Amino acid sequence: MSDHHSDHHSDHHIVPQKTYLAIFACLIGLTLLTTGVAFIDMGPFNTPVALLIAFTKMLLVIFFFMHLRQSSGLIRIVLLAGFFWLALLIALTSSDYRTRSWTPVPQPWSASAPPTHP
Amino acid sequence: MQGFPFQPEQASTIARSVDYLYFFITAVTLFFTGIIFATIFYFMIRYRRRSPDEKPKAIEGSLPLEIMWTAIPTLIVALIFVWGSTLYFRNAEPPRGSMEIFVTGKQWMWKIEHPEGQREINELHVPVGRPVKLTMTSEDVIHDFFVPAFRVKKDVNPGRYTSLWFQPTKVGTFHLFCAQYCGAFHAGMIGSVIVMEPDEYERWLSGGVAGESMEAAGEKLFQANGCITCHLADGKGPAPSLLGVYGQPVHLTDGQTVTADDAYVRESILLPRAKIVAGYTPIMPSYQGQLTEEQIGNLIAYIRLLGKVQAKPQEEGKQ
Amino acid sequence: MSTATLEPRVHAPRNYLNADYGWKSWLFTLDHKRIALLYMVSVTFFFIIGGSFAVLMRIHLVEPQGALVQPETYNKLFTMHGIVMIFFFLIPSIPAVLGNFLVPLMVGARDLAFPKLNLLSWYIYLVGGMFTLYAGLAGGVDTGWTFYTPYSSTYSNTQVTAVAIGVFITGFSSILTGLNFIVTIHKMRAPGLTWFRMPLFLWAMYATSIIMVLGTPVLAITIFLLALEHLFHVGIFSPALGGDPLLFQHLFWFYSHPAVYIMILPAMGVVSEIIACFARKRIFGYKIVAFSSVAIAVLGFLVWGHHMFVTGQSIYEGLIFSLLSFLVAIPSAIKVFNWTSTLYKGSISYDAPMLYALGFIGLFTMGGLTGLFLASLATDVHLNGTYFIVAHFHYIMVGGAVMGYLGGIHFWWPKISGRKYPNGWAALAAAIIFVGFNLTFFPQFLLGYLGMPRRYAFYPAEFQVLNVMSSAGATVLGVGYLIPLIYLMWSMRYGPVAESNPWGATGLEWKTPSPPPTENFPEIPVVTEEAYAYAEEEAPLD
Amino acid sequence: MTDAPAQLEHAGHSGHGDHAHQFENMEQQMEADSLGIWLFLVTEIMFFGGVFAAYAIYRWLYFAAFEGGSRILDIRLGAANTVVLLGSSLTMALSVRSAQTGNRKALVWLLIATMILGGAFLGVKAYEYNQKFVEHVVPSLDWAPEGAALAHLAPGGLDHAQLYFFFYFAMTGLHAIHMIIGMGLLLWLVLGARKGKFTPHYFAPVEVVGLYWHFVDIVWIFLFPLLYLIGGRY
Repeated sequence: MSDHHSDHHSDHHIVPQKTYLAIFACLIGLTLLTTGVAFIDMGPFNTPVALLIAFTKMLLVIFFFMHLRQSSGLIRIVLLAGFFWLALLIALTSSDYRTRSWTPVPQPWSASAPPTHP
Repeated sequence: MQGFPFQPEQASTIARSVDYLYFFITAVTLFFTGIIFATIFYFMIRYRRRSPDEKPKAIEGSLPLEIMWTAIPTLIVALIFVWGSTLYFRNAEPPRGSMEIFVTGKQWMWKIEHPEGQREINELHVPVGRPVKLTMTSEDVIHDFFVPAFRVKKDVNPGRYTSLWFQPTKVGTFHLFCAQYCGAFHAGMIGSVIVMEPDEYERWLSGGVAGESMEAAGEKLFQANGCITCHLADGKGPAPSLLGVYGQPVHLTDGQTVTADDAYVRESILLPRAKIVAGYTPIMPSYQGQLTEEQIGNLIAYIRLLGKVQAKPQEEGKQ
Repeated sequence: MSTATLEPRVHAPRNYLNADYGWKSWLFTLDHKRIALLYMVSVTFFFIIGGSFAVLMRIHLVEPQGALVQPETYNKLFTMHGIVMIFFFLIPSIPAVLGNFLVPLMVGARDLAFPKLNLLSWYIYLVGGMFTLYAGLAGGVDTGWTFYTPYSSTYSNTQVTAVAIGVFITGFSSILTGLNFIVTIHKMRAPGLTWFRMPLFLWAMYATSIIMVLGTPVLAITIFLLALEHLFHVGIFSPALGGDPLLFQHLFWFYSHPAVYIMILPAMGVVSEIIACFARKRIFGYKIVAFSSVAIAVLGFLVWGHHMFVTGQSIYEGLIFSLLSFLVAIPSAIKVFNWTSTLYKGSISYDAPMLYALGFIGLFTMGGLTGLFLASLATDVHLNGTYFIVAHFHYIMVGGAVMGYLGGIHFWWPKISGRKYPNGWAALAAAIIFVGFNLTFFPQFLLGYLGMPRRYAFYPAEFQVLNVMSSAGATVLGVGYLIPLIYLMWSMRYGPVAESNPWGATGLEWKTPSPPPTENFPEIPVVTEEAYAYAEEEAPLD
Repeated sequence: MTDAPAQLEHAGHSGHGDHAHQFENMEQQMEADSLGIWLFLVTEIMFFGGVFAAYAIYRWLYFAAFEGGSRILDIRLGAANTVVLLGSSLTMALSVRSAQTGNRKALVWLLIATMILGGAFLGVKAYEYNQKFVEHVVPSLDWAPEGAALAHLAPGGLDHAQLYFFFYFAMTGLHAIHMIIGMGLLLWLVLGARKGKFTPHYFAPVEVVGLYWHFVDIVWIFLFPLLYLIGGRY
């Protein structure tokens, strides 16, 4: 009961219908955008742009449809913890794959061979 | 120290350095276990309950003490970390000029192939005093090549190469264990490493059932599997020449550069379309399932040999 | 520990045990205390199963060529021993038994936040357990509890799928328990019970729940993918199509390393309660001990790669994981120092729970310090995959977690059952377990250093002496575990009736009758003092 | 992962706004419900996270194969399905609002609309799955790509392409299972709403299912670019 005062009856705030419709329009717009830019060659940036758009869409859904905007700090921390741990999992796993090839290249057959790398 | 019955034999250069660290951590362990046990016993006796309604005064804690017993362990583990990592990194790279031996793990045996062509099963003969590098792969599940007397161990994975090296310091016969659980007869996947005097090793090499050398076997495979029809030596064939390629950087169609090491050559044989050399088309078929791990090892040995032949200056746009 | 022997006590006041009778009142109960007892019976059942596998293994290893069974059978024994003990005994033991019983009592609430979810989690646990038992009866499984691919996915033709389903299902029981505890501790604390007035057991359960909630889903999806791989050979974890077996190990250890902290953190919480009570002292450095639990839970997620130093993962990755593994040693060391200092100028009595707790500190210290050998890259290369590992994690999981569990059971038994057990027998059992444990597992450190690999059904003759010592110790340990089982069951009927606070402990759970009424407290208590307010006056440290 | 915690808790006591016995008051109960469902969603993040992590690694290792596999998917169907699912999220959000305002009729119809949109999504998904069998690009069960599919997949290596399609089926399959569970929960809400179970004082089940539904939507928001848009279509 100690956390009561911080998030007092926040869930009861009613969001106007207009807001939901506007957010929906944004989401549709972003979907069309991400589909559209997939047809443009942006070199290495296609993936980051697609993920950025997806991330924006996620934030819209979380903050407006899921009412995170009206939720308590505790719930925001819980959600952040989820994303943080997911990031840990992906980062510490993929760093293995990214650095495996850094290991010194096996040396050639015998000492008489010329030096292998600059 | 050698008489101590609870120490495995020290038979490689690595073993001695690892043992020093091992003894240091043992000392740390004994020291702290001793302190904790002694303190607890002392307090248990000194502050035993003398009357049922005793009410000791409260002690909140002590920041200086907390800082002290955070800092001291931190310093000790930092030392162990640096020490252990330095050794590990030193042991990760085989010294130049190591003798190379090819090891294949298979449920439940070790197949070993010397460059000169000697093959043995569950036995590894090496000369004393020379660094030996093992290139290892598995035909089925994960195994692990473990020689306690050398303090070396490495998983042997299917589908890729791992390597380890050691320099024996003692003549003798030592245990070779599989240390990664690999199925029903995991415990039977053991063998011995036989360290010999160099001249004795030479005699062993020349005697026995020497087959053809790995390179020679690889050359035969290179012809039999049709590699030679495209990978022409003069670089004018539909596939790049392999002269002087091994160990050198290779430029790919996607702009990346990779070094032609064992892993790259292996991948190029099994998954030829994964990395295409700049200026060539992906026409090579995959040899997945058509070559055994030993045959791939032989082919790599041959390609390494080709790598030592000086490439002709006009081919391979190398900066 | 069967509940069936509980008889109606006509003259006893109404409590959670005599509130209702009949099997329905137990199987459909929503009372956290009754669910805790359901869990106690089930984890004891699985402990006996897992323990008998261990006994068979130790008998088998008396002779170098194997004294008892075929190698295939031996492989199934250690696999089933690991799976049953880890997923069906150690992980649910303290959280689901003592946690379930105590969390609402300690926070001063009438129940957990979601009682139906709590009961559901027990049923989920049972269903998972049934799948695993089925797998055991239908031929067993021989992959090792680690399920390493491609052996488990492609080469093993034992009951991998059934066990995978069992472990997958049981995971959700653990998730639901953790979720329930987090919500309860956040939202249902009694008036006045601020975070820093909470008993350290609650802090430990909170930290444990974080791991359960964040880690277990990853195990679930990994086991799910493993089952798909096993059934369809899609190649995600096997090199046939370009999959990498090491990826399985990464995902598996992302949960399974923190899982060790699911076992040890609650035991640390139990030990904090016991030490404070039997030294009549507030825990030395309370806040630091509390925070170190959370630090262990968080750091525990960052060290999984130390299981993979010799697997061919990137050596730079190894470097990072080695460093992080050393870091997690520090909060553990801090806890040990603080517990020891709590004894200083205390009033120490040697009741049975205290003996278990002190045994825990000793064994955990040894288990923790031997972890240094395995966090250090160079020494781990030699020791990885040997009996040194086996000894190390048994010191943590058995010497640590099981000692903590038994200590907790002895400490709260009067509260749980309303009866007292014979203290002399309990002290004797604690001593036998401590000695038996060290006899069993200390020789395994030496075996490991000498180079004997784990999971060997037969072994070179030179290792026999130490193996026989270990097996001899195991019989002592086995006897040690049987004694409490007997006198605790005996005490339920014949033990003297316990008053509400037999140890003179602080904490809300001792302020309500033993056993507590169904609604826990006649009136929700108001907390006005710090945890462990044993003293009437304060003294400076000198 | 199949149940929404708070929901089960309150299935028993309907209509009236009374709090469950373990809580002191309704406010405490609502806060606990809310924290419970968000924690549950975090476990779902980690559950999907495992397969996303594996995907990320293989996509990096075998980019060409993943790019080729992506080309075989029908981007129009993927985009259309995204719109359908976002629409269902809108109707879900509006139904929570109707529950808050006490508009029972709107609540029932909006929940039904959400179910219809969810059903449409699953229908399109089923059609796409069927297409994969027609093209023989189902890993392990029916793997024999030919013609145009083969041309797309060959450059990246057929084995690695099979891995891509494994991820396609595993990820969309897990997502679809979550959708089906969500539809079941929606049906349960519709039945309750028709009986007038939910009032402006007690609508936690609607809110909880809503949060779950939005979460499933978010998973798809990421699956669409990760599976359909690899390497672009230029």
